[in-house]
Amino acid sequence: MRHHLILRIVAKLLIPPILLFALYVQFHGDFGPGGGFQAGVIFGAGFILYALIFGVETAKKVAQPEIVRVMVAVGVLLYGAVGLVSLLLGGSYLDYSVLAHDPVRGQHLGIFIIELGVGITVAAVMITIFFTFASRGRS
Amino acid sequence: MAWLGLYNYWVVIFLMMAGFYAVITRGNLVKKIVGLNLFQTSVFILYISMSKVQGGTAPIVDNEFAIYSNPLPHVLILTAIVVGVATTALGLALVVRIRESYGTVEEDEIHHLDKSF
Amino acid sequence: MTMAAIDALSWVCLVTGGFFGIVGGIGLLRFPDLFSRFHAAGVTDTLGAGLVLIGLMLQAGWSLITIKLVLILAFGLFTSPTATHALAKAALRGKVKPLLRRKGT
Amino acid sequence: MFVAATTAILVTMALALIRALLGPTVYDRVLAVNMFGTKTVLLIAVFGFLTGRPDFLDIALAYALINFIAIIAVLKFFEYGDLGQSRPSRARRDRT
Amino acid sequence: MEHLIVIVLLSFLAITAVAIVMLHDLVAVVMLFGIFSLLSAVIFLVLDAVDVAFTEAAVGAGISTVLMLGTLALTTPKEKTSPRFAPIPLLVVIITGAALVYGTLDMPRYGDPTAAIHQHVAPRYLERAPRETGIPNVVTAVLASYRGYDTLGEVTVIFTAGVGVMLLLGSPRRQTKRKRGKR
Amino acid sequence: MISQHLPALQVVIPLLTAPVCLLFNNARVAWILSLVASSVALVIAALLLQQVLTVGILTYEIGGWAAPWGIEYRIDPVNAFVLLIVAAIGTVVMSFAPRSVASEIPEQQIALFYAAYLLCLAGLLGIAATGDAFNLFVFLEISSLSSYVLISLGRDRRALTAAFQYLIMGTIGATFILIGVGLLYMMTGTLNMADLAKRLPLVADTRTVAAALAFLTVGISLKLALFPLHLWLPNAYAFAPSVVTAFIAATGTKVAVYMLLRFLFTVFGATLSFEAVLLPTILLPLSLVAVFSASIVAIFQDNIKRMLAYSSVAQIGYMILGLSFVSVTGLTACILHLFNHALMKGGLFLALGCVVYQLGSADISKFAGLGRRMPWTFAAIVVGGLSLIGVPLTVGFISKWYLVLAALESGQWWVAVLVLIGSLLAVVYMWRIVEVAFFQPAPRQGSQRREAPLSLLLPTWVLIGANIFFGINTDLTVGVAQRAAVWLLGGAS
Repeated sequence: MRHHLILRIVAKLLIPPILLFALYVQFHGDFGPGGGFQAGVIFGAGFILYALIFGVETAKKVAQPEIVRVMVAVGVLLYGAVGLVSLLLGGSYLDYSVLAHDPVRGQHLGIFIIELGVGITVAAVMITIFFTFASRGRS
Repeated sequence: MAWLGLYNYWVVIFLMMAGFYAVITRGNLVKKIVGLNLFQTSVFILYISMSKVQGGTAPIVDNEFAIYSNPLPHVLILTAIVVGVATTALGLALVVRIRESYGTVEEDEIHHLDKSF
Repeated sequence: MTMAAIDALSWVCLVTGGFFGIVGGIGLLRFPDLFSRFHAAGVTDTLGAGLVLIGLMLQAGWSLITIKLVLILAFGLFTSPTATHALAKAALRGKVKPLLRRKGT
Repeated sequence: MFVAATTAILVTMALALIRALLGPTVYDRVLAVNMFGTKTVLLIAVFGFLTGRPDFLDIALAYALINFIAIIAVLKFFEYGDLGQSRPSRARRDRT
Repeated sequence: MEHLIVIVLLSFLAITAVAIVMLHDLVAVVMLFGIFSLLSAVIFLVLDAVDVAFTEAAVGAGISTVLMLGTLALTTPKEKTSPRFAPIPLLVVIITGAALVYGTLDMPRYGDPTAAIHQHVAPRYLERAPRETGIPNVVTAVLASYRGYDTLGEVTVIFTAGVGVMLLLGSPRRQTKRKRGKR
Repeated sequence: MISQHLPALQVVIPLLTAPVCLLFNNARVAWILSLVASSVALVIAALLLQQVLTVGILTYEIGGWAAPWGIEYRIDPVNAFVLLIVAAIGTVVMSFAPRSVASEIPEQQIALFYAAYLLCLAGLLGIAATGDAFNLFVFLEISSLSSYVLISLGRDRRALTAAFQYLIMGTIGATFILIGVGLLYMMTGTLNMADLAKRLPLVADTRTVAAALAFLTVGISLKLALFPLHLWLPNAYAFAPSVVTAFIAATGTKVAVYMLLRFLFTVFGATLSFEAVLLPTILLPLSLVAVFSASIVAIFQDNIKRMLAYSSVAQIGYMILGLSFVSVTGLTACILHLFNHALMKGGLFLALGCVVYQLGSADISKFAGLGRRMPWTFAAIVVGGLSLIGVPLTVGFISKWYLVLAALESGQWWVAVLVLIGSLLAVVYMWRIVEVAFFQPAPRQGSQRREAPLSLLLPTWVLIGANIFFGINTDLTVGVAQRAAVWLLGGAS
């Protein structure tokens, strides 16, 4: 969008707040509305905006497809790993209470980690999907 | 006034059927996906309608409030929305591929091409 | 300023904001061509939204809520004109001609 | 008083919806959708106050951001015929 | 007031849905679907489902619209008008709708706090979730802890979508019948 | 310590192996990982079945929350058996996979392919293991989404349209299931199946529950391709990659039949659904129509994969027929046929995979004279075909036998006659293959066509051999199926 000067500048201004807001939603989900999924989508949307304005090839330099692809897997594995750890610590699968001495703290910790896993996977998948759609030329 | 308590559900059913109709009658594949989304979103509204409690408020516990709406349907629908997006993304990816190999996204033209093939 | 004055002021803001919103809506519906509709939507959108948000801010007092409202307002002030501007530009490039005269005049 | 504001916003939404249905050009629809989006943000904000839970403003904030992205995507689609490139593609011009 | 808002919004939704089904301009359909999504998110909010509203807002208005436009950019933006009347699908739809309406007749009334759904499992969540998990947002607590396994499934679904899209569109296309070569 | 966590590990291991495949992004590593994950799943399933048969039902509270509040895995004889079928087919198919996949799928996509396969496996296992109605929906979607993708990877472009059609039909089905589950939840306030079963009788005569039953049945019928709703299946099976066809044909619809069994018998309870809504009067005729119409259509197919796909629709008809008798013998027949059909269709589609690997096509016109050039492959097809027909000493006979017994037991001797006539139709379409492959001369120029490599033949013959083994040694299958049937009808196991 070379000739859209205003758009480019406004987008540059907006993208940092969008990403910050995504982090806020990620970590504030325990107290208000929001959580990993919403945060992931908003985070991904930030990159989508960047790719829309500056072109997908430029965006790929920022979010390299190989790294994004790894992130897609990392989120799920993080989630699953919490389950396996709680299993090894003597609880049943995904029983966060055993993660810390105090069950409530354990729950809190577990929820924090799995929400992070959700957020990572969702953001990475959203970016991947958009990039694959957008970089496919018309026939 | 008893029927008023069901009015919401009936409108939601109308929405669902509009989406369902679009899915099964429209020949355009993108339109089918949109119809599918319509159908699913209306089912979500059905679920959320049943979670509402008269005079209740959002289930974020706070000392000021005593009555909360039912949180469980919300949880289910959060998951279902995600499933819906995933389906949409896959369906659209398929549409793109179909367009690339057939040159069209109209169902009857695709059938025609397959027959003559 | 007393509480009552702030309350009244916020009411005024909310009502005028709502009024501007409706005016913008009518303009969007009634204006004859695309570009005048941009005008109706763009101007009153910002003004109406701004007034309503200011009205809410006055209700909320000094708190996190006000900060969020300010953020929403700031975003609105950035994005709404940008979107309208970009849309108008796109429409011009997309060969939608502005209506310079009414038919018959 | 929130009631009055809510009503006004709902009326505006209705007007914007009619414009979105009527068209006639796609740009009209985009404009209407944009307006609808900003009014939704307002409605959510006002509704939060109406029910006494204004901490839901996060959603309004998210909307304000997301709505913008959707509109930019539409614009890019119109002008470039494509979401990925950074300059207009030829193919778009060929089509009617 | 809440009731009134819901009824008005539902009417908007119904109008939008009809328009989506009728229109042939797919760009307009996508735009209206964006409106549909916005409206349903507001309904979720009014019905106290804030987290759902948030998700629908982020997904429906943002991601879905962008994806659909991306698809239209790769296909065609006009639906071929086929004015054939399809009686059998219509019949199927009417029967399905009638079955649902029949099903509603014995439902608890909208918002009725004595309904079974509000008596059995949910009250325990509302009572004990904040204490057991230390999280005031009961939806997050149920989502992440009580029904955390569903959420693992949810992440897997998204992961599946990512894998699927990569499989379908990730590799360069096989038929090379490009009309505009890179010259 | 591990043994008590088996129900969770059953599903979680394949599920978490999928992202690992993506991380490595190497075809060979991905294959090894999937083979290992499938075999581990098989071992776990065998252990679970053994535990269930000795100890009784197993429950596992995921997340440590008690049943109606948390999600529970509940393994009883029925789903232990289904888990075993799915995991076993998965393992055999994976040992078949590497060559076949390498010949049909581009190199750089193979790792992703295995990831999708593992997700599909995890989804199917998850459906079978869970005791929670909504969790079932989630895992159903995992398996469905991955199978749409897997099907679309076929080389023919019609694979894409087939996958799309399946996606539309499957999503409508899943949404119907979602509506059904929602209505049930609305009336009872719970999602746990055991809890639902307890609470449903209180509201059994409401119209809402009837609607829920209708939506669940229709939704699941879409997934299992019951007669008027089967339109997605033939194309999907015909154009998918060989490995995918073998896996999905042998497991996907079976798990859907299991879902129907689970909802009709465990959740609604035999009395409620069958006496109140008279499902037998709807399901029984539909299943017979399915058997006949699909068998007749199968006779006229020129693509053998498509022919066998129609045959699958017919076989699903037999399963639903067994179910609709609502008797121990009928259910035994249904569950037995579920297992047996997985064996025969798995074996047949793998044998076809060998053919496609050598020929690049499954068109009957290319089969001329192949019987002598590929003797082992075609011997497998013949044995599988005999099993499909229901000749004694094969598994097909056992399930047909119980089906006929159930029909006679219920006094509907004409149904028994129809079952036998249906088998004759299977003779007709299988004979077409035999005729072309063995009695038509081979074309001159096709001399380079040889027998398929051992690495493909061996897994094929494992399944075909199982057809004969379980046809002669019926203790295990019939024993488990009977216990499962008794369990479903409410008796103690």
